[in-house]
Amino acid sequence: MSILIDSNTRLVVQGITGREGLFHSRQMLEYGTHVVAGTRPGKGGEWVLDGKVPVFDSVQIAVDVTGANTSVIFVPARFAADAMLEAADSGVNLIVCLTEGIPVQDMMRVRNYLDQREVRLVGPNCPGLLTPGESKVGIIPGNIAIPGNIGVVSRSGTLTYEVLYALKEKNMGASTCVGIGGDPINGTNFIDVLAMFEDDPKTDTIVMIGEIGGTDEEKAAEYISKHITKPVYSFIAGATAPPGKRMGHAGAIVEGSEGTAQEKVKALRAAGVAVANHPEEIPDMILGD
Amino acid sequence: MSILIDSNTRLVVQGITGREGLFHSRQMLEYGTHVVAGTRPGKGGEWVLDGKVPVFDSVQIAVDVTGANTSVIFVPARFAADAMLEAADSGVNLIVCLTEGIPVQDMMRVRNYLDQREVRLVGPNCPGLLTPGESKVGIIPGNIAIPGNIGVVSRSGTLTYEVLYALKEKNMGASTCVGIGGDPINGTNFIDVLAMFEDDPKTDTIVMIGEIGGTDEEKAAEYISKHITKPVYSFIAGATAPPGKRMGHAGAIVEGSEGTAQEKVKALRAAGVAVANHPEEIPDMILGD
Amino acid sequence: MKLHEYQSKRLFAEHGVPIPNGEIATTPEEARIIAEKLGGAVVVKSQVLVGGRGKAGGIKLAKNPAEAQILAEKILNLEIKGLPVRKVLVDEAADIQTEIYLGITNDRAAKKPVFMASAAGGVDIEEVAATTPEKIIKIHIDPLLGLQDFQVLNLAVGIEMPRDLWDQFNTVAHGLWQAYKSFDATLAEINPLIITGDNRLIAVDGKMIIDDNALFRHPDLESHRDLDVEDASETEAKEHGLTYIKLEGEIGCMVNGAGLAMATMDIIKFFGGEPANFLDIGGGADEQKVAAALRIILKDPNVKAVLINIFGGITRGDLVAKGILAALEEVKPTIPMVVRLVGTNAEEGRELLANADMITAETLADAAQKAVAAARGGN
Amino acid sequence: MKLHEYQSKRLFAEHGVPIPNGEIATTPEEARIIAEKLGGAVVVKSQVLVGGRGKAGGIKLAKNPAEAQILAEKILNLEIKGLPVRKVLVDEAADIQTEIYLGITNDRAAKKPVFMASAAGGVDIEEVAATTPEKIIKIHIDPLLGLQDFQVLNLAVGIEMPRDLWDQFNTVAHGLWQAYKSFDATLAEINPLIITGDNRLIAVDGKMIIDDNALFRHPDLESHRDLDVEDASETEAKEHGLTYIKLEGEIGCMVNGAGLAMATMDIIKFFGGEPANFLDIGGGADEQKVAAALRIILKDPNVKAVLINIFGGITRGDLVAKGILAALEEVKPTIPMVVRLVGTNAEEGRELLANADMITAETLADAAQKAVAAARGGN
Repeated sequence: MSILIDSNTRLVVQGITGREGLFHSRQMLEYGTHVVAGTRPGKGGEWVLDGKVPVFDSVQIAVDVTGANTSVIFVPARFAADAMLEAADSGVNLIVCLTEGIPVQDMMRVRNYLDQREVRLVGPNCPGLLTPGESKVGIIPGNIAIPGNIGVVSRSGTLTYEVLYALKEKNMGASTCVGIGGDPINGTNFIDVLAMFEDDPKTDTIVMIGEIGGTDEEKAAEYISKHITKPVYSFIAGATAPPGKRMGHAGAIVEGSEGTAQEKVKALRAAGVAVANHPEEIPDMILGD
Repeated sequence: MSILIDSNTRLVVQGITGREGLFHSRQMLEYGTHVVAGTRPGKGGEWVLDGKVPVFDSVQIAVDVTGANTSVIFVPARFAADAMLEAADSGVNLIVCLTEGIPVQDMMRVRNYLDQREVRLVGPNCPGLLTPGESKVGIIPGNIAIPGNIGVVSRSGTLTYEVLYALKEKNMGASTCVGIGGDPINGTNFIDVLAMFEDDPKTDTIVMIGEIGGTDEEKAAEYISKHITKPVYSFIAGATAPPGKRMGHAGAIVEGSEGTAQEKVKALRAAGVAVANHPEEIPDMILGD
Repeated sequence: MKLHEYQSKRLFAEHGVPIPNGEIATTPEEARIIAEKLGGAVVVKSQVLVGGRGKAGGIKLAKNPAEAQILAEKILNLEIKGLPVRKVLVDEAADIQTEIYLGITNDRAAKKPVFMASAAGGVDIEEVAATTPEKIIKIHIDPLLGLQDFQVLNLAVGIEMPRDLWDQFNTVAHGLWQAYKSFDATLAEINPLIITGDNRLIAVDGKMIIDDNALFRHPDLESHRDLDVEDASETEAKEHGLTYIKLEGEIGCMVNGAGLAMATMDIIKFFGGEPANFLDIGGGADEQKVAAALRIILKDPNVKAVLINIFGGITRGDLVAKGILAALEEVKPTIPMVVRLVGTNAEEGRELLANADMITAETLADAAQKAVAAARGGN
Repeated sequence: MKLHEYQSKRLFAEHGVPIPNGEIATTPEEARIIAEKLGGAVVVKSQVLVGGRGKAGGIKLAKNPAEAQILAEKILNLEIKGLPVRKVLVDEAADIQTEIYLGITNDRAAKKPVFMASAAGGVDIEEVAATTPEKIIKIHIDPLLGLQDFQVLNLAVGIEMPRDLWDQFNTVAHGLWQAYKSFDATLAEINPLIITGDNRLIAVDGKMIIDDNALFRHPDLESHRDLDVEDASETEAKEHGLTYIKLEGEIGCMVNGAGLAMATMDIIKFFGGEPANFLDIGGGADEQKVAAALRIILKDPNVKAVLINIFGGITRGDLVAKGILAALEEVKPTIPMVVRLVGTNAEEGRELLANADMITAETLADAAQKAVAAARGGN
């Protein structure tokens, strides 16, 4: 078992004919993910990836024809809100949006609409999901993680890779890795994923990678102290970031004294979480316990 | 017991200072309803009805100060959508909207918004609710019904009164009477109320008053045949209405062959419902069984 | 309120929907001048608020301005389904390759607007709807979110719109949605939306119905009202806040509440009579309204008896009684009047009417039977 | 993107918010001419994108046009918190009786916009927020439904707005909301909204921040950009699709991904160094981007060593390597460079870099330690 994606995942790739969409669809396919369809308005009827994956004009048709149950979105920011709404109305139950730079008012509308429906959004501005050895939805390089019992959840993309890679170097594997994305408004937060890992029999240990900005880590800390029985390890990026500066991620804004790395680390430690000084320390900390 | 309103109902009247609002607030108060507050923006701080009921500027304040749990709306059509949204955001759990002539696009927005919240709307364009001997919310004359075990639900206003009055003339009483209103988009439909009556130990018999237009009666018939064990009696108004004419209620439009009285009667009879030729027959039909 | 074709198309055009060049003429000469300005062939289209204008000879193609004048004269002299043609729309003739149907209306069951499209557009769309409904694609629109691009795409794919026209189709669909939304329409329809020989989409015919309840938000649309389609008595009733619909029977009805009014008509029929009208005086009716209602009922020469059935709730019996007395004073009717007052202040009302020459009734069945008998007696 | 006061106020005015009569001047003479046109006393306000303009002498009241010219000259010669004053706004002086704060921003926790109001408006609002937050009324707005009248009422009641001003307040609140919404603002603020002696509401000062991600919808706003507030290197970086923030340390960093970039800075610090910058080359960075990034880093004279940490996902190691080689070719740096490539096509990248004169590292910790050592060695 695992969370969110596994060998039953049937994936439709929105924006499959774009450069990134095509490159990573091939990677996912090679990893073993059931990439059953792609979409690109106006290119319905074509086939891509050596004729292995059919392209449809819309997600609705892709779902009707192929039984896709999960969507991954590679479309540009200005079309991403529409793409998420399209996926939500098509009957898939999981949407993973990788797109970066979506206007925040678009995301507020999308999120408030999705909250009325039975569909989960992961992202946007995230690297997606990886259940090593079973399925990969997104862009996390498949070869940097091996199957195991560590659940990883992270707001950051490449920083997540560091952690997976560092674990693999010590021959430690992941149950599922979830990149929730760094945008201020997203679909799935730390608490959602922590709850899933807590319920997942395959996961024994949880690694949570946070960063400055917002208060999601503080809320996660509170949740951990009340509801999580499995050991949690963490790293929070941005201790050296100067306050008031926007560090790439729209989420990473330090306003007033809210959301500093110091505060987050303090909250997590108070909740019994072991917090690393840098990401590569995490495997040894887990081994040490 | 009863449904929707009882002696625990604490009512705030939106638009209490208007002619109708004031008249019927007095009637409700005299009937024994706990009219705990009224609202009218700009008149907060005044008292009405011989100093018995305080007026507040907003429903939020009225709820905070008086603990109102139900709202009834007497405001003009152009302000009614805002009034319903205001009530929905203030913490009451039941909103009864009497206002007639609300634009249908306003109602679609309101209804879709309310569906996301834990609040029930009855109406609009309805006479409200009466639980004889306990509480009255709306404009149903209190003296035309006596307490009893018959649950009454109706799309019509004055036609409902006929039925209650005819029952009373035969010394038959009502558990609760619910006017759901005749507008095409409303908050509570037949099925909602039928389900409540089915669960209500005080209700032994159900009377359902429908009219031409829409397909709510047909859906109710299907629901009755599957889920309702208590005897149901019905009357459908509009058998003589010419097709294609709008008979006052926005709902009462016969489009194509859909929603005629004949069809509704047929569907109800097929579901085991006894359908009367005219409203005054109903008491004898119930007594006869 | 129904809008004319030319009014609807102009509102669509305000939101970016391409429509043919054209203008309105009220005389044959004007039609000629417009045709000269437009150049080339034109279509002369009667502007009346009924369907089947084409089959009735109300839409004609003119090859030149002189012909436009002749055809306009013929059409302006037509009466279509009882309605006089007072205006014609003179539109540039379009090169029609394909006819598409597009419409938005309210779906009461879904509690959402529904956007409909069909590749089988044109005059036979109702036939299509009845016999092959699967040829009409339907998409519900979330009223809070509004129409989304992906939904337009699903419509385009559903009706097999050629791909090179998808961008144009997006503009048309959003334009229609905006018109529907911003004018509080209950129906906004383009039929046909055509594809021209040079691959353009044009809304050749259009139709809108505006929610009467929302007209307070659109005072400018009041001038668009066409009184021809409205019965004079119905219009008069509306001015008094009443809903009146003339029928063919002999018993005039005045009732408060639409449901009770229909039930009263039904019971008249049940006891062998025929209602002469539907009349709902609404909630909270006062003296003036009641008097106006009675005057309107009595104007109908078919009426042989009147049945007044008032169940007081918001409406108060005493005010109704005063209205009846005022109207009797003015109209001095010679036909029998049956009155039944129950509910709020009914007692006071009955006292006020005690001295008037009226038949009273306790129950609705009693009132209906008395009215039927009175109408027969009056023959 | 931050907008100036005059730009923000004009956008508010487009949506019905009353603002003072006034115009922009870039010279003292223009300021005088505007003051003459306006008549009476005026306020001369520096237009720079920092707070505390008043305390810095950047806002002055002038009793007459001559005085306006003198004050404008003074203000136009000011530098406020490092920013030159290039423009002044000359506004009619207002009769301020009461100062109110109104602002809309995004509440990420609630995932909704939040509308804030306070009767304690004016320059001390931040003090109010810090010490007596209960004096700031907050109302969340459903992003699908939009601002409703009852919410404006609750704000008005909450800040004890006099009742005779509620209608005006409704117009202002809806205007601010419309401006926020239609321009994709992340902040739209009126502070103060004043009540004048003759009972009018006027937005005397205004502030907007536009969501950079939404600027594609507002190409007209691009001209509103003030380059003074943006570091030249940061602007250059932005043009290349990079995010660069200059810091005070000696180790230049090039990383893909904001989180990893921050973590890289953190680990440099952890091992005793100081990062010279934050630089995220983003996802899917290509040769051109990488070369531009390296040029920008090397422009900083404080930089004693460079740490390149690329973990390939969307970004491919081979393309990054090519970019590095191109930049080395062009810039010919003399300082030590530490490079760590992992992930997608990292192998190919490492091969390409094998012959370049660079220090390589396997782990992040190793890379950071080598960079810190190299920076020290280079002193």
